[in-house]
Amino acid sequence: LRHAARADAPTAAAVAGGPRYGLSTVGLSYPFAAAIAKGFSDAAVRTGATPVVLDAKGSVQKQANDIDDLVAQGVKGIAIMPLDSVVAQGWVDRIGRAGVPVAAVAALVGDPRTRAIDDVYPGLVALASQDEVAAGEAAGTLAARLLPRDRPARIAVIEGAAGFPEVEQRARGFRQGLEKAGVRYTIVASQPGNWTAQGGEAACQNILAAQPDIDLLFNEADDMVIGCARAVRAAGSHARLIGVGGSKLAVASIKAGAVDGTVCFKPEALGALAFEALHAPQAGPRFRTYPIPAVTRANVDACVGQW
Amino acid sequence: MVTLSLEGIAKTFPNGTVALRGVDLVLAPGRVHGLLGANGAGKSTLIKILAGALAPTAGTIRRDDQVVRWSTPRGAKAAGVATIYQHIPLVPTLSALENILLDDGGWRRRRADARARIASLVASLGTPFPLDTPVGELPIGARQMVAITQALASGAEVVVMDEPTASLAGHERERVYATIRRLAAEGKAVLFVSHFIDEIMALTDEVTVLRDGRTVLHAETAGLEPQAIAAAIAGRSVTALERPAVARTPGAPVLELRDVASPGKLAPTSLTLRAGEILGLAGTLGSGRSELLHAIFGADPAATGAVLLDGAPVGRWPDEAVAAGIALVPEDRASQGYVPLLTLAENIALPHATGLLFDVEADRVAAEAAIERLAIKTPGADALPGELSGGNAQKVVIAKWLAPTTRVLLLDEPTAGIDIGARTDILRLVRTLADDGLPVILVSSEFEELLAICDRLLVLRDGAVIGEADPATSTESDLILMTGGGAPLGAAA
Amino acid sequence: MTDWRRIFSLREAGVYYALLLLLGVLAALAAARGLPPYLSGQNLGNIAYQASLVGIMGVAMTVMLITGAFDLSVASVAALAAAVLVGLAGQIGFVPAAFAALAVAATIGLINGAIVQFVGINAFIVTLGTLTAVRGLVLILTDGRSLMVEQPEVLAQMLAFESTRVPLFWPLLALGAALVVLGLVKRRPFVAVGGAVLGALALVAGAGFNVAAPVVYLAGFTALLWFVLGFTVIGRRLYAVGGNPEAARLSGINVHAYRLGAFVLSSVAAGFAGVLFGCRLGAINPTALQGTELTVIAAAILGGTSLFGGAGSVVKTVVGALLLFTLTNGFNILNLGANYQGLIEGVVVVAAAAIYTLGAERRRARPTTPEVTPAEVAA
Amino acid sequence: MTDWRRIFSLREAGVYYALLLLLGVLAALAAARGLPPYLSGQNLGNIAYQASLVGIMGVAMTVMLITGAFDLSVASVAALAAAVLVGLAGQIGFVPAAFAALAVAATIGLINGAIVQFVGINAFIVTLGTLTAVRGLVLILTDGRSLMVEQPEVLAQMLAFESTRVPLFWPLLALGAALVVLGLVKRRPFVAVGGAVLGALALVAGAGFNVAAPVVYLAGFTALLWFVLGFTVIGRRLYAVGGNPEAARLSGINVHAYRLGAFVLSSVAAGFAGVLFGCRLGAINPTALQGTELTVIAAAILGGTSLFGGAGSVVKTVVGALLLFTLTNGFNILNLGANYQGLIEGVVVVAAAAIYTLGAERRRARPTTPEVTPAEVAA
Ligand SMILES: Nc1ncnc2c1ncn2[C@@H]1O[C@H](COP(=O)(O)OP(=O)(O)OP(=O)(O)O)[C@@H](O)[C@H]1O
Ligand SMILES: Nc1ncnc2c1ncn2[C@@H]1O[C@H](COP(=O)(O)OP(=O)(O)OP(=O)(O)O)[C@@H](O)[C@H]1O
Ligand SMILES: [Mg+2]
Ligand SMILES: [Mg+2]
Repeated sequence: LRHAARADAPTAAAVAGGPRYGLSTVGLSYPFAAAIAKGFSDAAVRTGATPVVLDAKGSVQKQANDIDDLVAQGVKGIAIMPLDSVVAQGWVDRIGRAGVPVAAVAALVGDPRTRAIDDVYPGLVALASQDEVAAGEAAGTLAARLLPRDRPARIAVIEGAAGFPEVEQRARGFRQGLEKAGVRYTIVASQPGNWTAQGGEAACQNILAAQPDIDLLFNEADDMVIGCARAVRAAGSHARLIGVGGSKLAVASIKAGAVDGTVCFKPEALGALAFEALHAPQAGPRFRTYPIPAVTRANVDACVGQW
Repeated sequence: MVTLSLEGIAKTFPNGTVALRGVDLVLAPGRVHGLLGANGAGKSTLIKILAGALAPTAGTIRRDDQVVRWSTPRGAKAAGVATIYQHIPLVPTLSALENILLDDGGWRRRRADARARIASLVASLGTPFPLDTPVGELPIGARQMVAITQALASGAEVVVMDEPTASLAGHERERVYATIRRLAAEGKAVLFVSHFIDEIMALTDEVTVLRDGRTVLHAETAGLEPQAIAAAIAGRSVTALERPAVARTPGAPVLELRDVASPGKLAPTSLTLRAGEILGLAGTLGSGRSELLHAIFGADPAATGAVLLDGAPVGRWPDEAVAAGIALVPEDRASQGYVPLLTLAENIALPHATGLLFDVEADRVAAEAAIERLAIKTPGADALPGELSGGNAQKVVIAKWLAPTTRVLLLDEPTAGIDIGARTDILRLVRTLADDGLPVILVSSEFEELLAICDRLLVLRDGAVIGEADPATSTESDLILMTGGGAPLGAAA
Repeated sequence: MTDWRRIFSLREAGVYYALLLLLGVLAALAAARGLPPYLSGQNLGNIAYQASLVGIMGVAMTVMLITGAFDLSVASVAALAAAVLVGLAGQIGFVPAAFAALAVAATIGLINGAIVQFVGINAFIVTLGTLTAVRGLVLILTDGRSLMVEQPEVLAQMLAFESTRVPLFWPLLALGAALVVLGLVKRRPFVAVGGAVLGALALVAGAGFNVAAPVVYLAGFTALLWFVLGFTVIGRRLYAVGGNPEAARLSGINVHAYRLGAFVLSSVAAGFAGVLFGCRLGAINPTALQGTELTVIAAAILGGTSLFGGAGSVVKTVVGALLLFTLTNGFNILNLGANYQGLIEGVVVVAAAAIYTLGAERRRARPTTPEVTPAEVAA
Repeated sequence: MTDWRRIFSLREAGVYYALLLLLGVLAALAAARGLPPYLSGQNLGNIAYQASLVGIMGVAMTVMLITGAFDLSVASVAALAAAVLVGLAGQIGFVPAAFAALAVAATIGLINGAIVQFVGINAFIVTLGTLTAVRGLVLILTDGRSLMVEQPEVLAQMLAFESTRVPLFWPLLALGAALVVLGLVKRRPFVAVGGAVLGALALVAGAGFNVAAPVVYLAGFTALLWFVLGFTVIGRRLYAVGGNPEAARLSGINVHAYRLGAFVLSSVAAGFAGVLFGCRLGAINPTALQGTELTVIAAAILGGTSLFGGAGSVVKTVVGALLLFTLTNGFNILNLGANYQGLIEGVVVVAAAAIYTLGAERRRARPTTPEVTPAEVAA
C-alpha cells in the first residue's frame, strides 16, 4: 500500500459543524494513501460532514494512537486504512466496544493468509478494498499474453519491502494468473525493490546482470516498474515489464511504450466507497470493491491515474 | 605502614619508545621521596606503572616483602596506593565533591557524613574551592586541588603525586607542602614528582633522579646541593637565570590596550607594551591573568575594549589577532594547545597559513628546527603530541609561535611542568626573542621567574590590575603580599 | 545552600517550560476552536499512554548516553521481543513467553555491549548493524508475515497486562504530598515543585482519573532509575564512566562492566517495550516500530542528555518524550493539515532545544560562586 | 621514511580488504552457481551507479564528521532539492531549476550551521529537527502527490544529465598510470597501489567499459575533496577544527566559518544528489530517499571516519558505500531470500567494521601482566 503517487488536499480544512468522520491512514506522504484520503474527504464534504484525516506516518504504534485519539474525540464513524491487517483486528474490537461504527479501507482486517477478501471481519460495518490477489492474477493474465509460448518463460519478480502482506498476495495472484493461462514458466529471481523507483531500478539492474535472458519482470508496484524500465533499457534487454497500481507515471510510461502494462487501482474511488460505507451502512454490501482492469498500451485510456 | 619497592622496572611502549630501562625505587613509611628528571625522563611512566594504569615490560613491585602484580588501577588501589596523575583525570560533568568521592564504597551517593568529611579535609588543606561546581567549570588550579584532595581522601598508605604543584602559585604550594608533611608524620609513604628543586630540597627526605629511563642519582636530600640535582637532571651543569645586570631599554610602543574588559571576569584595563619589553603578570589562581591574555587575543567573545597594534586596531577574534601577529601560548596544553590527531609538524604549522597548499617538506624542516631549538624529546616530527611527555608537549605549543610572523607573544604559564634545564632554556629564549625586539607578556605562577626576566610587573587581583611592581627592587614576598594569597579558588569576588 | 535561581533556570528546567508552554498553547487553541477541554484527564492520560513505550526506551537510552555509548538497535530489539512473545505465548503461556522475550532482548544487549567493549568497534556502527540484523531476525521469525495470538485466554492475559486502567487520583495526590514534604525537608526545591505539579495534575484530572498500565510501568521504571542515578554510588559511577572513562578507570571503576550493563539495560527496556507493544496489539507485524530509535534518542536529547556522555536526567527524558507526543496529539486534536505537521514538528523540536541551550549560554557568562568559603568552614 | 607496513596494515586499509573480500566471495559464489561472471564491467558499473548518490552525500558527510559535526537532514534536503528541481524545471528550464535546487539546499545548510554554531544547540537535535521540517516542506511543495516534469524537451535534458554513459576504459587506464607515477615519485604508496588497482580494473572491465554519469560526478567530487583534505591548508584546518576546536580557535582558525562551511557543503552535496535523483525519473514523490541518512552515515563510519571528529578519509567513505551496495547487489545476483538479507547485511557490516578495528587493536598496548586481586596482595 505504501506506493507512490498523488492526491489533492488530502485533509480538507475542518469545516465547523456537520458530523465528524475519521479516517486513519497509513501515511499521507504515500501518494496512494493521500489519494484515498482525498476521495474520503471529498465524499464527506459533499454530504456536509467534516472529515478528520490522521496520518500514521507508516508507524503501527502511531496508528494505534491515532485511533485512540479519534475515539476520544467522539467522531461518528471511523475508517481505517490499516498498516497491518492482523493487528487491526484489535483496533476494530476496541472501537466496537466504544460503540463507534468502523470500516476498513484498502486492506482487509484479519489474517490475510486465512481470511478471504470478501469474508469481512465481523466487527466491521464494511470493507472497501481492491482484491490484491485478484490484482496479481490480472497482472499474470496480462503477462501470459506477452510471454513466449515455445519454451518455458524466464520471469523475475520485483517484490515490495519484506514484511508487507501484499508482497505475498500479489505474487500468489500473479502465479495463479499465469497457471490459469497455461503458461510454462520459471521464476528465476524474486528480489525486493522496497516499493521505490530507485530500489526497483537497482534490483532490475542486478538481476539482469545475473540473468541477461529474462523474458519478463513483474514489479509488484508501479514505482518500481518505472525504475525497472530504466534498467531494462540501459542493459539493452528485451524483457517485458508489468506493474501494479495504475499510477500517473506508469500510465504515462505505458503511453510512451516504456512499460507494457499495469493493473489499474482507483484510490479516490476507494476513499469515497469507505465514506459511503460509514455514512450509509445499509445502502450496500459489506464488501465493497470496484473493477481493477489490467491495461496495456491498447486500452490505457481506460485507466485514469489517480495517484 | 607499608614499604613499596620497585625493582628493575622497564617499559617499552608499543611504538618502540623505551621510557624506562630498569629503575629501582623504595617508598618507605614516613618518608617523602622526591622523583626528578628532565621532560621525558620517564617519571610519569613510572608512576603509571606504580598506579596500575600501565603494565611494565619488566621488573617487580614488592609490597613489604610480598611480590605484587597489578595491571589495573583497581589492583593498586586495593593495595593502598593512591595516585595524582600529571594530566589530572577528573570527570568534568561531576561536581568537585563527587570527583573526590569517585571510588568511594557503599551504595549511597549523597552521604552527609562523607560531605562533612571532605569539607573538613578541604578546609584543612587551606585552599578551598567550591564543592558543588562541576569540575569542568573550575580553573585548572582548582582542578589540581580537587585531584590532590581525591588522593588524600582515600586514606591510602602510599601517596604518589605527579607534579601536583605545577599549576599552583607559591603560597598555595605551601599549603600542599604542609599536607604532605602531615601525611609523612602519619607514617605514610609519599612519592613526589616535581621540577622545582627548591621544593624538593625543602620537602623530601630522599631524592631519585631519572635520565633517559635510568636512575642517575639516588641520595638523601640532606646531603645534596641543588646544583648537583640540577646537573643530574640535565646531564650538564645548569646555571640559574640571573637578572640582567643593566636594565634593558624597551623600544617604541607596539601594543596598546584601551579599556579591555570582560564582564564579571576582568575590570577595564589599559596598558602599553613596547618593543622588546617583557611584561609580567602576577596574581593568584583565578585572579584574571589568563582572562586578560584571552581578552587581548580576542579569544573571549564577551570581552570589550580596543587592542591596537602599531596604532592600528586589531579585530576581536583570534583569527584576526593571529593574522595581525599576536600569539598566545595557552595554559592548558592538552585541551587548548594542540590537536591530538595531528603530528608535531602539522601542529606546529597550524597557525601559519600561507597560500592554499601546504608544503610537507617545509613544515617538516620548520618542525625539526623547532625540535632542535627547544630540545623537544620526540621520536620525530611526525610523532603525535599525545605520545610525548607532558613537558615536551608544552614545548610543542610554544614551538607553534616561533615563526618570524609573530609580533607580540602572550605566554600563559609557559614553564608549567617543564624541567629545570629546559625552563632556563625557555626563559633564555624568551629573553632572546625580546632582545630581537619582540614584546612579550608573561603569566607565571613562578614569581622568581617573573622577577628574573621581566622588565615590568603588573599585579592582578580579582580580575583587576591593582598595581605595578618593579622587578629590580621587588622580592618574592612583596609579590605574595600584593597578590593577596588566600582568596578562594575559582572565586571571582 | 540550595541555589534556587540555578535550579529553576532555563538551562536546568528548560524542557519543563517547553512542555508547559506547548500544553498551554494547545489548550488555548482548542478552546478557541470550541473543542472539548484539551487538558482533560482523558486526553492527558492518552498523551502519557502514547508516550509510554518511547519513554521506557528513552529512559534506558538516557542511561546509555550517560555512560557515553549509543544504541540504535532498540526499536529492532523491541520488535524482536514482541515477535518472540507473540510467537511463543500461544504455546507456553503469557508469562513464560514474556520472560523469553526479555531474555532474548538481554542477549542482544550483551552481544552489542561485548562487541563494542571487547572488539572495540564504534557503538554507532555496531548498533546500526544489529538494527539491521535483528530486524532480519524478526523477518525470519515471522516469515515476513504478521503473527497473532490465537488463544483467547492468553490474549486476555496479555490485554490485562497492557490495558488495565489504573486509578491514579488518590495515589497521585498522596505521592504529590509526599514529594512536597520530602522536598521541603531535604531542601530539594525541584522535588517539592514536582510534587506540587503532580498534586495539581490530579486535581485537574479529577477524582475519576485513571491511566493505562504502561503509564504506571513507565513511571515506576523512571522512578527506579532516577533513584539509582541520583542517590546511589552506581549512579555516580555511571556518570563518571561517561564523563571521563579514563578518570573512571584510574579510580578503579570497572568501566567495561558499567558499559556492558548499560547495553543490557537498554535492550531489556526495549524488550519490555516490545512486550507491551505485543500485548497491546496481541499481534506483531514484521515492520513494527521501524524508525522509532530516532524518536527515542530525540526524547533523550530534548531532555538535555549529552551525546558525549556524563550528563543527563531520566525524568527530563520522559518530559522530552511527552513533548514529542503532545505535539502529535495536538495535531490530531486540532485536525491540522498533514502537510504542515512535519514543518511545525521540526521547528518546535529545534525551538524546545533552543530554550535550554540559550539558558545555558547565559549562565556560562556568570562566574561560579564558591560553595565552601573559609569563613563558612571556620564557622 | 614511509612506513609501508603501517600503510597496508588492517587498520589503515581494512575497508579496502573488506570490499575485496566481499567481491571475491560473491564472485566465487556466482561462479559456483554457474551465473555470468560477477566481476564484469557491467556489474561493477552497476554497483558504482547504485552507490553514487549515497557516495556523494557520504563524501560530504565525511567532511562534516571530520569537523566534529553531524548532519541527519541530508536525505530530506536531497528530496527537497529534487522537488524544487522537478517543480520548477518545467517553467524555467533545467539548468536554472537545478541552480535553484542547489541554492535552496545551501540555504538549509546555512540555517543548520547557524543554529548549531551560533545558538549552540547540539547538531544531532538540530538536524533531526530539520530532517522533519524539511520533509514537511517537501510535503507542502508536492502537496502529498508525486510531481513530474511534463515537458519532453526538459525531460530529455534531465535524462542526458543523469543517464549519459561515459566511456571509461582509456581515462581509467591513463589515470591509473598517472597515479602510479605520482605515487612512486612522491613516495605515497597508497596512491601508487590505488593507481594500479584502477588500471587493473580498466583491464578487467574491458575496452568497452562505460559507466553512468553519476559515477563520474562521484569520482570527480571525491577526487576534489581528497585533494582539498590531503593537500591544502583548508584540509588541514578542517582536521584541526574537529580534532580539538579550542586549540584550533586559539591557533587563529575561524572555527565557526569552517563548521558553517561543512554544513553548507553537506547540504549542497545532498542537493546535488537530489538533482541527480530528480533527473532519473523526471519525477519525485514525497517519501523519496526517506531513511537514507543512516546509510550515508554508515558508509562514512564503515570507511573509518570518527564520530568524534578529527579523522576520516573521503576515499574510504566511497569504499564504505560501495561495500554496502555490493552487498545488496550480491543478494540480487544470488537471488537470496528477502527475509534473510537483513540478518546477513547486519552481520557483514559489523564484520567489516571489525576488520579494521581489530587491526588497530593489535597496534595498541596489551597488558602483559595478569590482573592482581586484593587477595593476592594480602597474601
Ligand atoms: N602513550 C605513549 N606512547 C608512546 N610513548 C610514550 C607514551 N607516553 C609517554 N611516552 C614516552 O615515554 C617517555 C617518558 O615519558 P614520561 O611521560 O614518563 O616523562 P616524564 O618524565 O613524566 O616527563 P615530564 O616531566 O615532561 O612529564 C617519553 O619519551 C615519552 O615520549
Ligand atoms: N570555565 C570557567 N567557568 C566559570 N568561571 C571561570 C572559568 N574559567 C575561569 N573562570 C573564572 O574567571 C576568573 C578569572 O580566571 P583566570 O583563569 O583568568 O584566572 P588566572 O589568574 O589566569 O588563574 P589561573 O591560574 O587559574 O589560570 C576566575 O574567577 C575564575 O574562577
Ligand atoms: Mg610527566
Ligand atoms: Mg591562568
